[in-house]
Amino acid sequence: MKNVIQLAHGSGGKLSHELVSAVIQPILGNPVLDQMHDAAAVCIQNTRLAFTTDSFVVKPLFFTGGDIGKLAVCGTVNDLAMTGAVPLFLTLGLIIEEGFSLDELERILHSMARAAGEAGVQIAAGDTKVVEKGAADGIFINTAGIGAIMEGVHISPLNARPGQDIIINGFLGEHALAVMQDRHGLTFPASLNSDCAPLAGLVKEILTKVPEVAVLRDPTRGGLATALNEIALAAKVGMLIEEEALPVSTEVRAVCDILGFDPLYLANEGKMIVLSEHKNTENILTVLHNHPYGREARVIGKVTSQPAGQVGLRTAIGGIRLLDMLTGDQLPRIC
Amino acid sequence: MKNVIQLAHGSGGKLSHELVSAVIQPILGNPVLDQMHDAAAVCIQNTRLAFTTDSFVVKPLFFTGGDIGKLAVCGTVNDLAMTGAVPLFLTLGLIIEEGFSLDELERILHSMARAAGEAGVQIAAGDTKVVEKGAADGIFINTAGIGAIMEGVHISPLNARPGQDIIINGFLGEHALAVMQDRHGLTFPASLNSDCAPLAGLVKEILTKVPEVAVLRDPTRGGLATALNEIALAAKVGMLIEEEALPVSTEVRAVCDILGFDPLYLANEGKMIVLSEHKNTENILTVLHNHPYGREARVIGKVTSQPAGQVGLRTAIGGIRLLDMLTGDQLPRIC
Amino acid sequence: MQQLGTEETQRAAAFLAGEIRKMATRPVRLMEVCGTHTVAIFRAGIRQLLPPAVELVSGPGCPVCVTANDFLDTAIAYSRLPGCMIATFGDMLRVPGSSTSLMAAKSAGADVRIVYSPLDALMLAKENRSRQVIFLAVGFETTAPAIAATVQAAEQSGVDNFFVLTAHKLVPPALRFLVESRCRVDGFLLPGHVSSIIGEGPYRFLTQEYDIPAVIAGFEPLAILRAVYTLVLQLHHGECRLENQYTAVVPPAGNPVAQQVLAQVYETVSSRWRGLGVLPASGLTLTSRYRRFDARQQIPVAVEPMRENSGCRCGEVLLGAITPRQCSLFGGPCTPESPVGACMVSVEGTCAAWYKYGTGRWNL
Amino acid sequence: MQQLGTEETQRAAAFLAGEIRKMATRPVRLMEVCGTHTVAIFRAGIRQLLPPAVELVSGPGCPVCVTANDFLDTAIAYSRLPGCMIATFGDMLRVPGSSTSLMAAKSAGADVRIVYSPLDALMLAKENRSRQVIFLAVGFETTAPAIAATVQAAEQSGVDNFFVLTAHKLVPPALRFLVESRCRVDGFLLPGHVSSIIGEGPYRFLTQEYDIPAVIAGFEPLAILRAVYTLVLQLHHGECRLENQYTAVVPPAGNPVAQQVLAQVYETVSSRWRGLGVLPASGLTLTSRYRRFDARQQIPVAVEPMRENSGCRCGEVLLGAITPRQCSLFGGPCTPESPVGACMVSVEGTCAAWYKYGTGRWNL
Amino acid sequence: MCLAVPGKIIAKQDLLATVDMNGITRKVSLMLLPQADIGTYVLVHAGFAIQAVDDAEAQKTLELFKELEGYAAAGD
Amino acid sequence: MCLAVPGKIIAKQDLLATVDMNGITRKVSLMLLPQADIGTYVLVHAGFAIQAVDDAEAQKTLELFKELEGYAAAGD
Ligand code: SF4
Ligand code: SF4
Ligand SMILES: [Mg+2]
Ligand SMILES: [Mg+2]
Ligand SMILES: [Mg+2]
Ligand SMILES: [Mg+2]
Ligand SMILES: [Mg+2]
Ligand SMILES: [Mg+2]
Ligand SMILES: [Mg+2]
Ligand SMILES: [Mg+2]
Ligand SMILES: [Mg+2]
Ligand SMILES: [Mg+2]
Repeated sequence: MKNVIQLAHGSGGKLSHELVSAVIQPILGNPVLDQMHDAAAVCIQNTRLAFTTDSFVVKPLFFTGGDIGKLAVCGTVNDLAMTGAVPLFLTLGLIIEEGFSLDELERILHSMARAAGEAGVQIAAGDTKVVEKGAADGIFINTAGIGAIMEGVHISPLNARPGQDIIINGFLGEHALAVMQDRHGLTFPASLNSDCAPLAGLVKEILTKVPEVAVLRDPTRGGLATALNEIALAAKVGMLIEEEALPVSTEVRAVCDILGFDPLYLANEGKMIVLSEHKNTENILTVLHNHPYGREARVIGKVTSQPAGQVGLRTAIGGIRLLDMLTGDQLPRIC
Repeated sequence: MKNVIQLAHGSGGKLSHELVSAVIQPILGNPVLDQMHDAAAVCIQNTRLAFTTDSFVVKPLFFTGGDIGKLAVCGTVNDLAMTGAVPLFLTLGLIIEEGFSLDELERILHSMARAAGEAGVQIAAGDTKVVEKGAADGIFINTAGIGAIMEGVHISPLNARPGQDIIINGFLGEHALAVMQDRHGLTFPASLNSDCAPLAGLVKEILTKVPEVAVLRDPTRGGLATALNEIALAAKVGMLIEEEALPVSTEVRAVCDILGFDPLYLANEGKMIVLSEHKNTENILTVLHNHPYGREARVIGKVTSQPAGQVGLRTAIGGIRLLDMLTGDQLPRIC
Repeated sequence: MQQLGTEETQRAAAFLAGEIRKMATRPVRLMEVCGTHTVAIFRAGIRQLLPPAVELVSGPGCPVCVTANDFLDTAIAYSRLPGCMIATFGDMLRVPGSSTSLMAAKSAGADVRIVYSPLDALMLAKENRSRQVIFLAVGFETTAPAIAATVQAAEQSGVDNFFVLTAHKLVPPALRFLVESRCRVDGFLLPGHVSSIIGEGPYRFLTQEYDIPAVIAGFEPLAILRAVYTLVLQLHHGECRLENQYTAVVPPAGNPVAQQVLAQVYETVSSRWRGLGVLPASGLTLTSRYRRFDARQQIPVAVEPMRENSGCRCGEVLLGAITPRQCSLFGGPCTPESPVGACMVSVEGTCAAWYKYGTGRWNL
Repeated sequence: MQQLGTEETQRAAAFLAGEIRKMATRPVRLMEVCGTHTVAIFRAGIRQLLPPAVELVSGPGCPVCVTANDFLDTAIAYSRLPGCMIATFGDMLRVPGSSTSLMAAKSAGADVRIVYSPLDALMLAKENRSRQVIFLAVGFETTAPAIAATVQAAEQSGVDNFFVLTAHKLVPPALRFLVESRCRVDGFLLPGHVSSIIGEGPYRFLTQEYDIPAVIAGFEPLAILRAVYTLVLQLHHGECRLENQYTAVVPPAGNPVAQQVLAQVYETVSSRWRGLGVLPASGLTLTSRYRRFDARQQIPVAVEPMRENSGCRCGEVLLGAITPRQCSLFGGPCTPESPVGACMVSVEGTCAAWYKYGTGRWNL
Repeated sequence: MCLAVPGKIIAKQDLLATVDMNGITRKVSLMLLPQADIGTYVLVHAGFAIQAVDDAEAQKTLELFKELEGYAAAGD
Repeated sequence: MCLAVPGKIIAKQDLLATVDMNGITRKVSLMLLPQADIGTYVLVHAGFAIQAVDDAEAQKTLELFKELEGYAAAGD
């Protein structure tokens, strides 16, 4: 009875207060959270702001390389960073199924605290709802975030221009497969971890050195192919990607071969696409290669003028074909 | 197959894009949402900001006087307003169960659009997750919001001081009972509606006339009693509430008598507590009485110095007793 | 129906309180037997209007509080049986048994439904024919006839998956136990709604055998204050009468139809009261005719051995022998959020009322 | 196992493409029968390396595409039966039947599980003894032995709640139908993995009876290019041979154990192919010995009348008679997000491959 | 001990009455009070009418309180 | 038509093998290839080993491609 979340934890009464003061505050607390105001008053003068949200419903909750808590921080931090913002504050919305383990909740919150620490963000406000057994699947997490956009930085998918280099910071598809661990009887090697990471520090370093970066985007759900298409569509440019340049690990390749997946459509949680003029590429790669989240960074292609709104892939044997957006979820297949 | 949300609507691929562009954008769209950036860039120079979040898991989704969509906007707008902020932008996080009716989703989104329009806020960014059948109960909604705190306004529960008047803007407990419609075989009269309403406009009017208001709070989950206790605890003051002054409708009283509830612990979604020096009371009441959400406003008690951190209630027959926080949810009872 | 205005009420209350104060020349202990009276007294702040000499103590009149752990343990065991659904009044959900509560069992996946009426539980049985629906039949004479009538309705409609788990309690035997125990009670506020079923007769022994004045009272603050006034007045004048001040719903003979239904479906048995032990002829069980609705008889289940929470003094509290404040756990380890004994669970529980309405932990 | 480096691969590909170009003096139509070849060709951009005279057309080699609506309708009907659980390869989920898909049925609450192996479906049956687990037995000669072996395993372990709903298809009868139809095919790329089971023999009629060269090929881009080169070379020199270029996993006799299991569990029946109609001896059904695992025989279900999607030209696409671009619905009303015909559903479907990899809607 | 509220019978079919309790209505069984008719007030507990409310007696109680209040007002 | 990947048998018990496919392992049935032994490569499809991979033949194909590549390099 004591080690599970009860309905009363979310009823706004004393148990809710206890949950906040005895569990959430000691782990995530900071001067802003501790105000316990209806809404956190965050004052950032003279600053352009980025503001975003994401809900996290990943199963399993814990996977190699991360958990739903780390993901909930990194996801929103990265979305902020992708606009050239320095993430500052997050809100945290928990929807918890009656009977959920308090231990697991604490583990998740600890993980959020660590990720928030690394990303330099504070949880500024929160909300907990508990729903009846069977009305949710364990826990769902929403985070919203605000950040201050760096001075002189103007990131937008609309900035994609022909001639720009397309850079990725590392291996593809690892998050999607890490959360698929042990499904379909497959056993993955220990080396296959989610890439889940907060990229805010890395982005800040890049933008400090090269403020004129044109586009940033994190290829999460839908994968690299979808993210590239989104940019191409928005900016009405084409792209040409070199298949041989794409960083895909042997393990990811192997799972894809077995289940019939394409790694270019698999979700990443610690990856970003950088578009910038070719003259900046060396500077950007230097920063990337000196950062733990950019060691495997490389140029994977170029922005072209044609065909507008579409992405081409030059294959290993030299053919060029369309690289389309994801349609539906990838399902494991045998044919 | 076409009129239900499918897994692919949340996969980040084309159907997700379609959902956004064909359903969400036409209803909630605005220049900020239409950017379709990783995070909305909201620039509010020289302004103190309020930032908050709430998740909404109400069942039934539609009730007399509102629905989950209206609630999701009003809840966060009101939380912003309670800090003396003018709410500006919301984020919207949808967690939808596979198989959920698209019609109902649209109904909900329309309702959000209406409420957002009335409250003067824009949906600045959003996220949709779809979970497997059985992994959620229809739809859960998270909203986060930012607002600019009005100049010269410094609202905080810490501002509660002995001698201040305690004002409520209308009848208590209506939201909680409206969402309980038809449970336990009870049939409510048409006059019993949720009080769900965005209070931002009303708050702005009050603060324009009386910027020195000390405390605002919306007595939502946990009801009036819990909200008052939170303030008393935070500011280390006492309070004395007059039972006879508490606005409780005959219908709410009747349901409470039948099910053994106390209206002071029932959730409200269009109510606020205003604490201010007695000299401002007339001005505040004048604004309230001229506003549709304040017609039944009245003074319900006073801040006292003792007993610090506790709230007293002077009963109809003249006794004074403790008015405690809510413990657990109120359950219908027969004894 | 007509009602008194606020100011009229206040003036009437002030008058009664004033009269009581005038007569309170020596300490008197009055017991409100009924938990609904207890709550009304605390909610209305009646204690604060009384002089220190007039002490109100609470009796064993909260059906949740007097229900012993073994009943809860059995209900929880049933809730965990595959195929079983528990239907219960909301009151029972949070009550701790020997090691857990129905609420916790529900959180862990048991199918526990809150109903407002036993007829709603019967409806659940009709809608879930493949399940065994077990209704927790708690309550005093007010509630027992409703459940008895529901059992008869189940029989008439041929429902074979509806069961009751009985723990009914009877008020007069508890009163007799009380007055024979060593706790001094100078006067009784008798439960208005129990009386509306059983009438005045069963209380006569209080005045006739034990010389204790008693008043059948309603639940409005003013009605309670009037009853207190009447008791103080009788004691002041050395009188001893059974007075019925709730004549609007308590005819002298009670409700004969309800009494008849009760006698058809139930028979009297000895019963375990929390803290008081087993009292003879103080409970109800199904007569042999209705035995097929008896969960205990029809659905075998293994129940954990009963353990009482050590340190809890519910028994003494229920007898009015001590006030909750005299229990060392009160307000510390034992609070409504984390109750040790049943008296801290129910809104009607004496310890809960003391805690919630501040007596013993708050003074203006 | 050793592999070729990127640059070596590119040079080898360039060499083969160059040779093909040199020989492409007259138009040739080569058909890759296997959907996995189709996808590999599109993914690797092989078409873009070939001269316009060398046309690659796709055959009926995607088991999802050739499955007729009545099978899907039956599966969906089963999925809605209380107590039934459908286990299926992921491929089948999105395929439209007459009025809906399994995915939609799942969204509406049907219990549909995706498995990687038929043995996983058998495991589901063991873990859910109160359910009837129906495995959708689709696939060509590669997949059918695995399912046949699973049925034998079910028999051995005494599982009585595991069933298969068969829609297997056989490749050689379809090839014979093809070459006898009016569509011109100058050479065949034969399916490497089907061949690893059935061996070389069943294809001999192509060269011997119809004078059409054929190559059993692997799935690496270079292997496909080599097979195309070989076919073009044969045609250029007026030769006609069956060549096995996938000897690493295709022995001339195939897999005799698999063939035996297949013969024990299944027998040949005529079968409906989407768009092609019913072809004699082109499908498999359970032999009488294993009939108790046959869902159709054991579990009665009402199935809606089959309707074909009007306007869909899947049949002609599967015969190589038209390219998807020639279907007026392609890319308009029919896209992978909202497929009209099955060829637009499966990743291996010809229409889907054309759409996804851009042929017919994209040119750099 | 036992929450019960008065309500007015506004409809009745066999032993099932619709009772209006200050604007809230509910189906209530008359199995324990079979003689109750439309228009009368009954005491409702757990979905059953358990007693009829005696109007005259209720009025008497009210009069008594008014009387007391009168004493108090006079005493002021 | 039929996705199948090669993998190496790294353990075997009766007709159940553990197969390593480029670092990913899975239990694979040998019902269709009962003679396959630890250390050999097999082609895996739908949880079954459906063929043995003939190393020598695989090597031959590789050699052929190298040869072609040689022609191309020479032709440059
Ligand atoms: S305070 Fe708690 S432990 Fe003490 S008597 Fe009351 S219920 Fe029992
Ligand atoms: S494009 Fe669509 S409708 Fe046309 S043949 Fe292909 S699957 Fe059928
Ligand atoms: Mg976002
Ligand atoms: Mg994810
Ligand atoms: Mg994101
Ligand atoms: Mg993103
Ligand atoms: Mg909240
Ligand atoms: Mg909030
Ligand atoms: Mg609510
Ligand atoms: Mg709120
Ligand atoms: Mg609030
Ligand atoms: Mg998102």
